[in-house]
Amino acid sequence: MNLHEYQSKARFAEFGIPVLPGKVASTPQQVYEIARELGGKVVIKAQIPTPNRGQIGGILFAENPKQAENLANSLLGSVISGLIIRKVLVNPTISIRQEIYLGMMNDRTSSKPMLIASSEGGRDIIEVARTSPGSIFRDTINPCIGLRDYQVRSIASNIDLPNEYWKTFLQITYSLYACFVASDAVLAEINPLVITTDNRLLALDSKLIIDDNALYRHTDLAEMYDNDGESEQEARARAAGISYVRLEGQIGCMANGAGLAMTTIDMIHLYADESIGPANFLDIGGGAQSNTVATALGIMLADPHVKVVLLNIFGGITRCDEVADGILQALDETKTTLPLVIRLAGTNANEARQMINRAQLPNLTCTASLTEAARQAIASARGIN
Amino acid sequence: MNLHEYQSKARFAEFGIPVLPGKVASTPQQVYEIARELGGKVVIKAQIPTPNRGQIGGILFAENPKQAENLANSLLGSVISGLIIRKVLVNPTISIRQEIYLGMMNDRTSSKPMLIASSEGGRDIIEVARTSPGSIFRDTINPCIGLRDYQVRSIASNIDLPNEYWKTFLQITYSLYACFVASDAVLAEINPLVITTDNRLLALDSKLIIDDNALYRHTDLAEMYDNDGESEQEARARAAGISYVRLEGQIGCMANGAGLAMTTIDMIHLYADESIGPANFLDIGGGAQSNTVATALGIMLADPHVKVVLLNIFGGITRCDEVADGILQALDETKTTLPLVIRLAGTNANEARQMINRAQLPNLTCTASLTEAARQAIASARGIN
Amino acid sequence: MSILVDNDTRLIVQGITGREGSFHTAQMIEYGTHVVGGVTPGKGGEWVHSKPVFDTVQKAVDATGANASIIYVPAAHAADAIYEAINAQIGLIVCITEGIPIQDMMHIYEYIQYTNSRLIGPNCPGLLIPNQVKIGIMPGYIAIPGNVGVVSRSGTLTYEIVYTLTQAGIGQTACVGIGGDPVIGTDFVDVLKMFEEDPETEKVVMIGEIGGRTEVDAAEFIKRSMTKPVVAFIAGNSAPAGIRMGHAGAIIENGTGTVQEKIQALQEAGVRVASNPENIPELLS
Amino acid sequence: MSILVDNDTRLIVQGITGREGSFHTAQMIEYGTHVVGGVTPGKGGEWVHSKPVFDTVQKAVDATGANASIIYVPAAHAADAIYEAINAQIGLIVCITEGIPIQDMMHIYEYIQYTNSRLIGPNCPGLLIPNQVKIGIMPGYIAIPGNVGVVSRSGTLTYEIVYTLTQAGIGQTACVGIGGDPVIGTDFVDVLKMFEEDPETEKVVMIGEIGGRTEVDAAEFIKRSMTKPVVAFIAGNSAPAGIRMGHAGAIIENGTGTVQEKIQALQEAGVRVASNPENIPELLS
Repeated sequence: MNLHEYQSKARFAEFGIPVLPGKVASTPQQVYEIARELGGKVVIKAQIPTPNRGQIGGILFAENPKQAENLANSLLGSVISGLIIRKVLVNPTISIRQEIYLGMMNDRTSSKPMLIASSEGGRDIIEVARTSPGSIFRDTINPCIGLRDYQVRSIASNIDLPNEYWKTFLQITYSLYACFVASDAVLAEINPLVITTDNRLLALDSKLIIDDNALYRHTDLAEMYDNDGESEQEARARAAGISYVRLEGQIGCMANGAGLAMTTIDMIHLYADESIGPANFLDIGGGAQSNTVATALGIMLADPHVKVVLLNIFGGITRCDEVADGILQALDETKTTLPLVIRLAGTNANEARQMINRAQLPNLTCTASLTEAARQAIASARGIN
Repeated sequence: MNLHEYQSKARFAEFGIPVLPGKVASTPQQVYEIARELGGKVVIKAQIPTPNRGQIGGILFAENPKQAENLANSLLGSVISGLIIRKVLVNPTISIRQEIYLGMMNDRTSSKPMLIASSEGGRDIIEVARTSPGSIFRDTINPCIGLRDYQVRSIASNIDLPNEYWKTFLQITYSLYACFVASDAVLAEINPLVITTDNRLLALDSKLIIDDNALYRHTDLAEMYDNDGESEQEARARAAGISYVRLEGQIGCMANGAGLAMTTIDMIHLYADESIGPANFLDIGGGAQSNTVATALGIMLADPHVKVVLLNIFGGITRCDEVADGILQALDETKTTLPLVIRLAGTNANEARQMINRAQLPNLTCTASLTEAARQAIASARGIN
Repeated sequence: MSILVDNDTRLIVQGITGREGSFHTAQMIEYGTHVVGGVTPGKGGEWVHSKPVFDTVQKAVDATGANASIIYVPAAHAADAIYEAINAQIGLIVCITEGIPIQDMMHIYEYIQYTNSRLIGPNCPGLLIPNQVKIGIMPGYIAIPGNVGVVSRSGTLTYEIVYTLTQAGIGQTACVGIGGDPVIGTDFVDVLKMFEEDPETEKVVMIGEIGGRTEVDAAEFIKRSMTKPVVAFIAGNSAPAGIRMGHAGAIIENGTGTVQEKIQALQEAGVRVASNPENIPELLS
Repeated sequence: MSILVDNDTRLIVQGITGREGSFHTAQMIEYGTHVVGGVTPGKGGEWVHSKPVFDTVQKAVDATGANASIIYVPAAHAADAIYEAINAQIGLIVCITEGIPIQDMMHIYEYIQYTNSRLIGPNCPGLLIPNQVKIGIMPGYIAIPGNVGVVSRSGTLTYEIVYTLTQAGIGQTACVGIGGDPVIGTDFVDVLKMFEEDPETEKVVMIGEIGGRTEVDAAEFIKRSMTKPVVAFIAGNSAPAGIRMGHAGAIIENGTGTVQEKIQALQEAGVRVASNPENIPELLS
């Protein structure tokens, strides 16, 4: 789960990381008030999870509260990188000497948290990794021991941080690590961490991504979830525990298991030309009951781009008869006439096929293999197009 | 550092361990007031670090506030196990179904924290270990992983704790472990942890001993230090960083290093009869400067039981000339005429011996070996006796 | 008997009284697995499918001589269950549970290195030795005995591919699901090594996914140390970058972990990579 | 060259710019120890006694090829210094620092088991190979080369006994102070094993204290595995139970750890136990 910048910033501050005294606003009037409080000259930052907001118009500078209000007026409600801006963070401007990158993430290769720093802060770290990889230094943290002073000093020495900032840098890095651990984060990032012209270290941007699997033990963080920008279908899927991602094509795809769901999509890409593609990724997960299947189908059918539906179920924990039950239930509710290509295999597949045949719905086709199912769905989509 | 029961109790409560709503008092009047607040019937517990207080008159029961005041009046200021009672804890009485022992300590054999529990609570655990060792169950905790649920459940199952208390027992054990770790404790003990007749689990006694080496990072705990019962000499030694323990004999002993100091005492016991013994254990530590030596000597000489002084210094980090300087300084201040047997070896021993010889003090004897020094001190003590 | 298990494997089921645990215990017993008991704290003394239930793993081990465990307990308690199994000296621990927080798994990963336990999973379907042993949730009928070893990060996709093999008359020595999470106890290289050393295994099928670099590590291992032919399929060829497709592990991170990169590495290691999983039988011949 | 060190031992000093670190660096160099540099964070680039100072242990290792380290940093930073040395793959780490919190040491103890580093100490005088190498704070002149190995939990008592041997003309192969804290990196058994295997060592002197059961473990090891004669002295014979005598380790806990118990165990293992340390030379002959 991504936190907004303003939420991450509040969390960072709780853990003792020095941040700017800015505030979040959702109306131009609020922006005006905050700018006045902060002394007039401010930075307005769109609260959307996109790197390099500065380059794409997501960060604007105002000389006075009135200008801040006007800029906020144009920013709020506008769309950047496909995301609607509903909130902005208003910060005072400061004078910067140097920008540093400081981040903590889970490293899959070592299966350990990793501390990452670069003397080149302020840009997307992936970009820095491409353009000046030599400026980036990493160290893995043994989860049994935690971060140690010498690791931070080593990083400070490597990024050529002047000696007089080491003590503060140590504190900030410890705070960041403590926040990372206590929040069950998968990423905690200060980019940039700046040295101001009056010799302070300050976190200018804050980013925190929480491990969804750990939200059960962080109700405070779970409550911060902001469904800004989430479609109704995505919200329904999330509520039902279904993995659902909208794509560009016409074939609504549903499968049980992420690997199988990806493979189903891959099959469409493999056998279709460029004009035909999957409308979504949808994984009903393991052991889904009929109502989950019905919900999933309902979500897909609510998408007007969907012209054909492809269901690929390999029963294991999931029972095919439960799936068939869900399919029939959803079709009964939606009365859809869209062609449905259904491929059922595994646990209780025979029972399921019998149930579907018994329903005698003209728009339903059962196929034996995945290849056949994909080809059939593509053919149907092409016929409709 | 030992915390008093009432201090440990407050700390336990902070970590979520259920405790009684009692309060600490240092006057009978306060006891009266607290007893009234608590509803009249109370237990009065002497705040001294002694096991089995109940058996030796340190825990008294009162039926009403007036009786509580009277009992407190006799208890406060009295001496139990050589310790003056300056404070009492006043608790409400409760009705008990079962007493359990629950403790956490550092186990030297495994070099890990150890969880200890017994179904036979309420008595000194060392006594329980002697009389019914089969009732005691232990499990070591890997410090890299921390306490795990299954360990607590296993202990609960072993001590035959009824199932309905497991959940609360789990919480209490976690709280105790968290308190143990967060306090840098060497011992955290609830004895007894009781099951009340109304089916609650409650910590009836609280004991917390803090690792002295870790006090630098626990200023809140360090401030709880109560020098009740500490003699002026012990307080002076503590302030100067000197290890000082009063013993029963006449020969004041001083050495650098705990092993050497113990050996010095052992030598006296080895060569003296029962009438002669060491007056104290005193270790000036490593690298002591002359003023520490002077302070140490001053502390010993202030003890009226001391008839002879034996100094055994093997210079390493500690320089013998610094020690000689400290000796001469102290003798100059105290003008003592007691016999001093001095054994100096190691770093700058020759210089030191020259300094002492130059001072031409009639009561000073330098010896070459430890055996000789011990024999000389014993002979002097015997001569005086 | 193939890899990971043998005739002395004695299995306990952690979470045996739960809905999933109980269901799959019956399935495993039916398949022929030597299930000797189960563990559910507080339910010691009960019986499930004629198997004794214990309060702790240690008690189960003491009473039954168990040396393998399968874990069906909910995510919030699964890490604890794994530690309990490790500390009771269980040699093979298979964790089916999905949704264990990654920080818990990083701790376990670090800890288990220094023990004699092997963890398979979490978030995996377990393992299947056709017609002999099943420790997990794979449907038994999808597999037949043979000489192909199957190792996979995926769940149902594994069934799909194993079933495809079976329908083509190609039997398996073992089917191992290693799990799709970013931190897992046993990875491709571990299992490939076992297949390479297993005298019964002649060929290997490896099923990967987008995200991480474990397939690239596998490719390096295959190039360096494997003599047996390997056929692979990598799911997620058409997944857009950065989009999380169900699995915590299936994220394309920092420009690495793409299917293209993995396929290239595998092909350079001499692996035949299928673009359609249903073509794997052809590539094996 | 005796135990623990050899001609390739290249030592760095952690905390070299401090008062103690600097003083003992000079002493060690004078004694012949191959000191190749030192570490003080933030003072990289300086020089102490003509040895280069580095910001981190890793940088010191990279520049000097150091494989041993001695730690003189204050207690609050000593645990960190030990971790730093371990993670820079230093093989021999000697920690002189006194007063490290026991919980820090328990973490280190657990962690170091799984590395290739050996820790001596903390709160110890270090080690001395007479006329060859000194890594620690033992006064050099107290020792002469010979064939007796000395191992001790104590500090100055060790000097006392080594000096007694020297004055009696009995030389030493090595003098090792393992430290008096309740949690230490290397214990009696570890060093006894080294002496047993060391061809130059013919006899061993062991110096123990009240508290803990490490001398009892040593007695068991001696009984089981040692062929060389051992003479012991145990300090604290007259210490009252429960009284803490300076050392964190010297507590008689729960009725165990008494000197009597230790002496008995050692005598049963065939060890000659001295009641006066000045009698040790006689017992060795």
